[in-house]
Amino acid sequence: MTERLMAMRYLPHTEHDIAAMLATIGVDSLDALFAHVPEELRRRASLELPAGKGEPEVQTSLASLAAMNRVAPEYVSFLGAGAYPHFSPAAVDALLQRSEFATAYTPYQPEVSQGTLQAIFEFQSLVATLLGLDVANASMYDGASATAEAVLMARRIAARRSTVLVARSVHPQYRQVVRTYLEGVPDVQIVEVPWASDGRLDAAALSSLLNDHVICVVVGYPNVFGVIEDVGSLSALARQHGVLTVTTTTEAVALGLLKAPGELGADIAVAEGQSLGLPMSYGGPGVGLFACRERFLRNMPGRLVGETIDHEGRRGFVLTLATREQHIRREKATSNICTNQGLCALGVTIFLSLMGKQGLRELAQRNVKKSHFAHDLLVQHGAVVPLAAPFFNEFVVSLPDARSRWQRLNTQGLVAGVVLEDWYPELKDCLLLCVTELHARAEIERLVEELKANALGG
Amino acid sequence: MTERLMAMRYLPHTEHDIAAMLATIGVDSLDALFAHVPEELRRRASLELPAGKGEPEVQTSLASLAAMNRVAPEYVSFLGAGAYPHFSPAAVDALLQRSEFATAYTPYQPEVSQGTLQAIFEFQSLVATLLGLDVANASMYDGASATAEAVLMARRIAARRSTVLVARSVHPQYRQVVRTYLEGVPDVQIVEVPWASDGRLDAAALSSLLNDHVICVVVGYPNVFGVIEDVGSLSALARQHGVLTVTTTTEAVALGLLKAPGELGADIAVAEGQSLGLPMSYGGPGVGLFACRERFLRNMPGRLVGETIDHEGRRGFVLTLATREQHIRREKATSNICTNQGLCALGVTIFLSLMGKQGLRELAQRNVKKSHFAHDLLVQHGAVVPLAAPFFNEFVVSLPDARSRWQRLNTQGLVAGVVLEDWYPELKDCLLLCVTELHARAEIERLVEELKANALGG
Amino acid sequence: MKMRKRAVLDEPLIAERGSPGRIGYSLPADDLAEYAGDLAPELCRETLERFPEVSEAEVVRHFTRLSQWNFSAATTLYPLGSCTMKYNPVVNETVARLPGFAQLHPLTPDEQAQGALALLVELERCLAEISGMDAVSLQPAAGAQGELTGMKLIRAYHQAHGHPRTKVLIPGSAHGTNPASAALCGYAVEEVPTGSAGILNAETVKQCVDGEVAALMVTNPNTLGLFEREIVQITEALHAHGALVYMDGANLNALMGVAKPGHMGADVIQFNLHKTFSTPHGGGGPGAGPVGVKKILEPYLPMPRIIQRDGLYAWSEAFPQSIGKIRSFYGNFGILVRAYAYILAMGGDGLAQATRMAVLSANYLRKQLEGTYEIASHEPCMHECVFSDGSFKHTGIKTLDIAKRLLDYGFYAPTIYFPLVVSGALMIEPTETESKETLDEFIEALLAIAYEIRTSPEALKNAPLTTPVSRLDETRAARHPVLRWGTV
Amino acid sequence: MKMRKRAVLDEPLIAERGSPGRIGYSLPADDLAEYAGDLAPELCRETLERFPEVSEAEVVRHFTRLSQWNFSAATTLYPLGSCTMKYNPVVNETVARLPGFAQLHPLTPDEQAQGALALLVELERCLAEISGMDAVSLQPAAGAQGELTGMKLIRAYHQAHGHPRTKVLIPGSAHGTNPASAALCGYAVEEVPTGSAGILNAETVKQCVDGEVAALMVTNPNTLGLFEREIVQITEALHAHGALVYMDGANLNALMGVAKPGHMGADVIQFNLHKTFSTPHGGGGPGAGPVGVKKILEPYLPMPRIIQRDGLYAWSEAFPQSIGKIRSFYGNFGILVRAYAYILAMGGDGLAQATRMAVLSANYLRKQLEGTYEIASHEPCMHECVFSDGSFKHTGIKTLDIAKRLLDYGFYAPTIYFPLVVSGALMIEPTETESKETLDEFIEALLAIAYEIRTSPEALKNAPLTTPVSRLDETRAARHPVLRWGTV
Ligand SMILES: Cc1ncc(COP(=O)(O)O)c(C=O)c1O
Ligand SMILES: Cc1ncc(COP(=O)(O)O)c(C=O)c1O
Repeated sequence: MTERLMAMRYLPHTEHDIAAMLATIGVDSLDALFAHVPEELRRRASLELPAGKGEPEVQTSLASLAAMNRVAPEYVSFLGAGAYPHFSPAAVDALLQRSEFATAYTPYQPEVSQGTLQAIFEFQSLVATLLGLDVANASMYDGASATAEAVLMARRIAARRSTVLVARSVHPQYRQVVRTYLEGVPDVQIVEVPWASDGRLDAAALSSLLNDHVICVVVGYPNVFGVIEDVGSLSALARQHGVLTVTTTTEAVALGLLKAPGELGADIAVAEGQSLGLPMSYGGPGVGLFACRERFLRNMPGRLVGETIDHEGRRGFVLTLATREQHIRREKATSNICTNQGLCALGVTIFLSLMGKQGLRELAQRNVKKSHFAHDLLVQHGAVVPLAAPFFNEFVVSLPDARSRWQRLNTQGLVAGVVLEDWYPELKDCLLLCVTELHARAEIERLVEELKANALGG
Repeated sequence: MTERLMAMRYLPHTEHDIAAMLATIGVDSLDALFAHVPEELRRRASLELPAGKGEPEVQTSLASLAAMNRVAPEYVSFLGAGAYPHFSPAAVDALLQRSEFATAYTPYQPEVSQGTLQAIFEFQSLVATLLGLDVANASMYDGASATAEAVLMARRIAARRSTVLVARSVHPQYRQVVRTYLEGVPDVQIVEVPWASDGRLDAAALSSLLNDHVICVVVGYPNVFGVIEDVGSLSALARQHGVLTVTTTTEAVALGLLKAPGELGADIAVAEGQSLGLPMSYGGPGVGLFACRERFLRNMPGRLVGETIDHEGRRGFVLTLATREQHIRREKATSNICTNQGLCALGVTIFLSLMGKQGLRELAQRNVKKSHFAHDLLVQHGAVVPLAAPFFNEFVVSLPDARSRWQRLNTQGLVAGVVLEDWYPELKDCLLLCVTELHARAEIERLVEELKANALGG
Repeated sequence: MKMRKRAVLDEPLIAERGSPGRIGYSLPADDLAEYAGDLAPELCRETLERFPEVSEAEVVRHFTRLSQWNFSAATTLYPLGSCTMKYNPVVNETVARLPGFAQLHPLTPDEQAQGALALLVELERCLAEISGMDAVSLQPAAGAQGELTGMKLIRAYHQAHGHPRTKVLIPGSAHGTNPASAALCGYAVEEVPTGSAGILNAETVKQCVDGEVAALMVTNPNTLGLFEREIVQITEALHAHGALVYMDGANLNALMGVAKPGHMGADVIQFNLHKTFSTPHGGGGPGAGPVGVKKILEPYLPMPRIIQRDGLYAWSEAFPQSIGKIRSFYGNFGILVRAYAYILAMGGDGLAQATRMAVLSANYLRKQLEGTYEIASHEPCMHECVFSDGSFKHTGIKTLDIAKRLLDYGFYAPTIYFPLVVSGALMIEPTETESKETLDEFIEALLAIAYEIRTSPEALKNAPLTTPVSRLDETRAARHPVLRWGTV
Repeated sequence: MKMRKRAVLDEPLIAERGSPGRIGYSLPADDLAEYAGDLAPELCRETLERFPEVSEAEVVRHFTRLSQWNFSAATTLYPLGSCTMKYNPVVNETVARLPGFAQLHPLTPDEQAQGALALLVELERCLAEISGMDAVSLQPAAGAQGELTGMKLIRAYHQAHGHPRTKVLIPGSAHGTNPASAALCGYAVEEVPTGSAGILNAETVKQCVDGEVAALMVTNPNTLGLFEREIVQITEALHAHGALVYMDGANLNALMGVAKPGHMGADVIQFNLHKTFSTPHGGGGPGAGPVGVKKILEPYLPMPRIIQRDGLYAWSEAFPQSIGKIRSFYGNFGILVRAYAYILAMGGDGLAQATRMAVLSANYLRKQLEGTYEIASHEPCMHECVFSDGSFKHTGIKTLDIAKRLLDYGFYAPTIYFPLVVSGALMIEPTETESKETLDEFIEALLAIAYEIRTSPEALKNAPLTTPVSRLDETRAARHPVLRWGTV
């Protein structure tokens, strides 16, 4: 403590302050404050970590790590599959840096948290509209855990049922997370539903699996192949058996154009919100969007903000229906979630406000256009596209020796999407390509050219 | 107007709004609003500029221009001479981005501008201390024009005198700006004072030039060679003739360690504040610091903030002594300055608050240490350093064929300072090297190695 | 009372701003002008009802105004107990936004993401060292997800040893996420009684353990801010029955360099990076809740994990016993970057000093206030101190009133009514980044409020008086939930 | 009246915060530990008296709190006439901070700074096109320095033609910087009377011109927001006497795509990039004040200028007739980057539309208010409209009272008491980036205030009521100037 710590800039206590405070407390050393901690613990507690660094070194250390990662524009990538490169206006991040938003916490004191609360209310409103359902919550961790929470919620609603049907075309990581969340929950089994040859859910298979024991059917919208599922038909089918429909969306931009899940009969709809203004950030933080029909409200997980009035009758916003939550209901809560993804939800709110009614749709259309251009060009050059169903901004292409060709391109600074075999052994030699508004025509043409040179021709 | 403009995101008027507003005004077209503008002007007014771009393209266009410029750390440079690479904590820029600071203007309405006003008051206080004088103003454009304003102010004070002595070792651009500002001012002449062999002002020459016609003597502190002038002696000399002493500082970090100009007898002291937390930004914006003795207050140029109280007796701050300024005094104003460098002054205030009493001194010491290490290492390897006087973080080194050697290193991504001959023909084969806390030892050693390989040896 | 009023405009909902046809966006130029790819109309929605139609300026102004209605750690002391609202260094925000981190796609081939992988490996190592655990997974997105992960690990462990067991022991002072997480894993929750001093008694715990107990979930220091002195005996008691110990690490800010959970017998612990490691709380998140485990639990950690292969870091799923995934990809990476930057800045000694200053500050507050407010326990406190409503209950003033009144004094309120085991709890956590002067001002405010309770209680009942809105009708909000703006 | 109060803490001076020995900084690691370079003690100061000793957190909180005391264009309509407080796009801030711009040393060899040079050349071209001038210098740091530069050019021109001349004509409505700049060049200032409609009369001007007149300084549209209809005849009158015309371009926001100063006979004009071209005003700066000139003045432009050499851009000082330098290096480069980004975003059509919307908005305001407030001129207005105190003078209410009352309504005040030629002027410039709804709210406020003048004038006299401080004693500040914190 006598030699100066680098970290001092974050620690305001001067030696004089410390002495004065110790005197007030009535002990004669800092160590005395820890006297009640067993000595054998204290003896071994020293931290073998490097000495603290000044800010200049922190910056250079992190900058050199960052520089070891390859990102656009130098490095061209057609990766999607759960994380999407999209443009986000500079205003989004600038507003997220407002420290009144960034350094506040859960708005327990609404009178001095109206900024956060009103913004969440707006988030709920936008998400509910986007998903076409009555109520949305104030965010889940991500699309995957939101899917798991949706399934758990469905189970609470259909408490006596036992089977969860999950489309095999739901993002494999989402399925893994659902599986993890459900493990240990008594009397539930998960059954996968195959896809049909066009890439959509196999309706016949679904029909044969539906019965009175089924809790819900979970389907990707679009699914992991970018394919636009026929949610309307399958939710109708499900409803015949009293089965709930849950949709899960990895690419939320699609919802700016596609019919809303709720409109198509989904009872619960979730999505990953990263596409809506947030950087990919190696997979997180993003934000889970979650909405459902009003009648399921009290079974919903997560935080909710509601409108009310103050003593003078002015509109204001508060956390509400907290009796569902862990801090009140503890083991009977609808979820264990506490800290959620507030600032990311705010980012989505700002992004959607900027894009607005017209911009979000136009953005989605541009994604359709760019990806379909790539698709058509590949087909034109003889590529095989195994799935014929309509898609949003991702599609599957099949080519001989896909993995080694993918690897070769990779060394040339071009990532030709995801090698699907890693996730779906049955999809050997298939690549999943994602094309967004950020891909220049020339990049798409290069991709086609390279794949052709590498494969299509021979 | 029917086809959509890219710029629409900044222009809120919808067609409907426009129609409604025109109807209120009582005209039937936008053109009608300009009917009183002579038609022959309107006919030729169309703008031959490219169509507007979306934000993504604005970003990529600017990013590709930025990428054409070579900056640290890839590119090692020992350039100083009026702009200095220093570390600035991330907090400085983050706070400058607070839009309440950035998008306000001159605090004409103090009741809703206390943030700006208190910060300027703090700036004035810090600058006055740094320069060791009684009062500082709320910023000038830069160090050069502040020097010119100081000379003009001295002339107002010594109205019947006519000669301005300027050390030839004052930064040449500062001397040029002084000359430009003084051109046209009746009955003033500028005389340059040479430097002595050690790099300091030639005291004998000064003595011989001082007389009752002299308004002031302007000296760099440190001067353009990084040399620490003996301001105490020369101000004493000047005072004997009733001549004012003006110091001008390009490297304000030096003032964290050196005796303050005011302490040494300067009557007016100015500086460029860029070093104190602001990026070099290809030379601007920086900020001119300006301070003087209290008795000259009413002759001061620029804006001043003063403390006062409100109706309830609470402390508050206002613009004050505006009767010196152009908006009140017009052609009799002490300066024509209006918009100044407010946000840069705020940046300096934040930087100095973070560095504080101890940090600024330590930073200055580190600059001394690093530059003296470089100096000593060069000398050790046989370099000739023509000026023997103490220096801060810049020094002159002389070596055969300096320019072509400098050019060779330049192609290797290393800028070996400034080729002084461009500014001082008499300093053939001299380089001005600047070394700050940001130069790693290895970079200094590389410089010495390269200069040696290139020159010192033979 | 130091207070200034100021005009803050009413700001309507963003949907109440704007005008049809107005826009605030732009897209990249369309370089496929002649190509007309579109989806079949029957796949497409009609409209985005009541989505905003506003200019960029309106959006900026809207959210800037809203932001000003918040109190935050950047504007005032935010002594929210259990939440560790320490200063969030600005530089962490800068480095997290470096394009090499922020723009990195999670499926980038490993060779092209070595910087990110190295950072994660380093952070795992640091957290293991700080906690005394053997291995770390960074995947959980927040503390509660860390708890869930931890309990899944415990379940997997017991399962692998033949029987998942059925019960989890949790003290009543525990955070709500503990029982919720245990229940989510299918465990029955059984409350262990806390001793009269506010800490667990090893003897009591021993009596609760049997072969059906999968684990004890224990928070140390607990939510009264007290160090569980008998922790070693307690964990031994659990281990003796083959049960494991989950330690809630949300209060790690009290332990760095003082005592390591790994040495206390914890088998798994979660870290709340948004508390101990200075990442901003974001008005509710995002956080990050890595888990640290002992060797026995390592085989079950979430996938993928980072291994070394041919001198490079690589993601691997070759962990057959893994519980699987708890979240997509690898966790809240952007938060992990910030936490790592913080650890670099602090260093080992700095972290230890942070803990010491946090504990010093809490003890100082406690000492200055305990003559006026009733302390919840007479045990020495660690990084936070908890008061009950004992000293003012008879006056009709509630803890809530004190909290609201503090807002008028310009401070955010402490955590209130938690932990549940304390009547009308006021739970104050100053953290190490608040200066003594600020603590003194806060003490002064609490003493002034105590005086007001005696002399002008109505000031508390009507508080807050200086905020953008006055007390809000929470009952109304819950009774007639309005959870989104109207659709017409 | 829409208003909310909120608690804003008193925030002391930064020197009143902190504690001796506390720090908020760090330096790069010292890699010369064994080397001991230092200056002789007699060169060094003792201390930095009353410099702050505060932690990083204290600095962040201090300035965050201070910021919240400001109204700004990002938080409210800021209709400050003559200042063009338009929306400042966020992306401009981003691009100005790109390391290739922000970290670029001004003496970087030209070959290594081609991006910066290309940007400057492009910006010069854009400004020339917008203004109809032949050449542009970007060096001046603000409008007033642009004026000074322009007048120096005019002086150099006359000097080169044998005689610098002695007088400059300036209308009484001109901004104070005009006479101040002319005087700084050694010119006597002669006021040209404005016609009764508020614009200059060519005949009147003609009568003032003689062989000693170096130039007319004219603002168009002038500070009453009126287009100088006779501008062509006026400039011809000057030119007929060999005199030149300086046009103050601060009001260029009214002219883009509508009329070019170059076609009006202006010989030199300054651009206020912080007005017309959306760079933020920064609480008083920095701005940028480039000058555009006709061919005849080009030889005198400040040095250095950019030339092309071997296919590269290069700085050159080979301009023997140049007036020299007006500022170090090349001007406020960072501001120039922002302005260029703005021009790219707007394009030619966007700029023209901006002008049209700015003028539309001013005319709309004028129309809605002119029944209640007395308009200063009945000429059609351009981008701003000016009212006098004629309609309320008899009530004892002053323009200042209205300005203060507007603050309570949540708007910044218009420019007041300028131009001097209008009694108690209220000069309102809405700019094109404010929505019709915001203009309507502002109109409503001004109408409500007019009603208050009649019904409850004391509300105005006591205004503002909702601000962090109430009306401040400006006389006291000027009488006993306290311009820095105490040194003990
Ligand atoms: C003691 C304790 N445990 C667990 C948690 C849950 O952490 P999180 O909110 O990150 O999910 C919290 C946080 O509020 C806590 O205070
Ligand atoms: C009409 C007019 N001319 C000149 C100026 C001076 O410009 P600046 O403040 O940039 O020096 C102003 C600015 O306030 C102005 O409004």
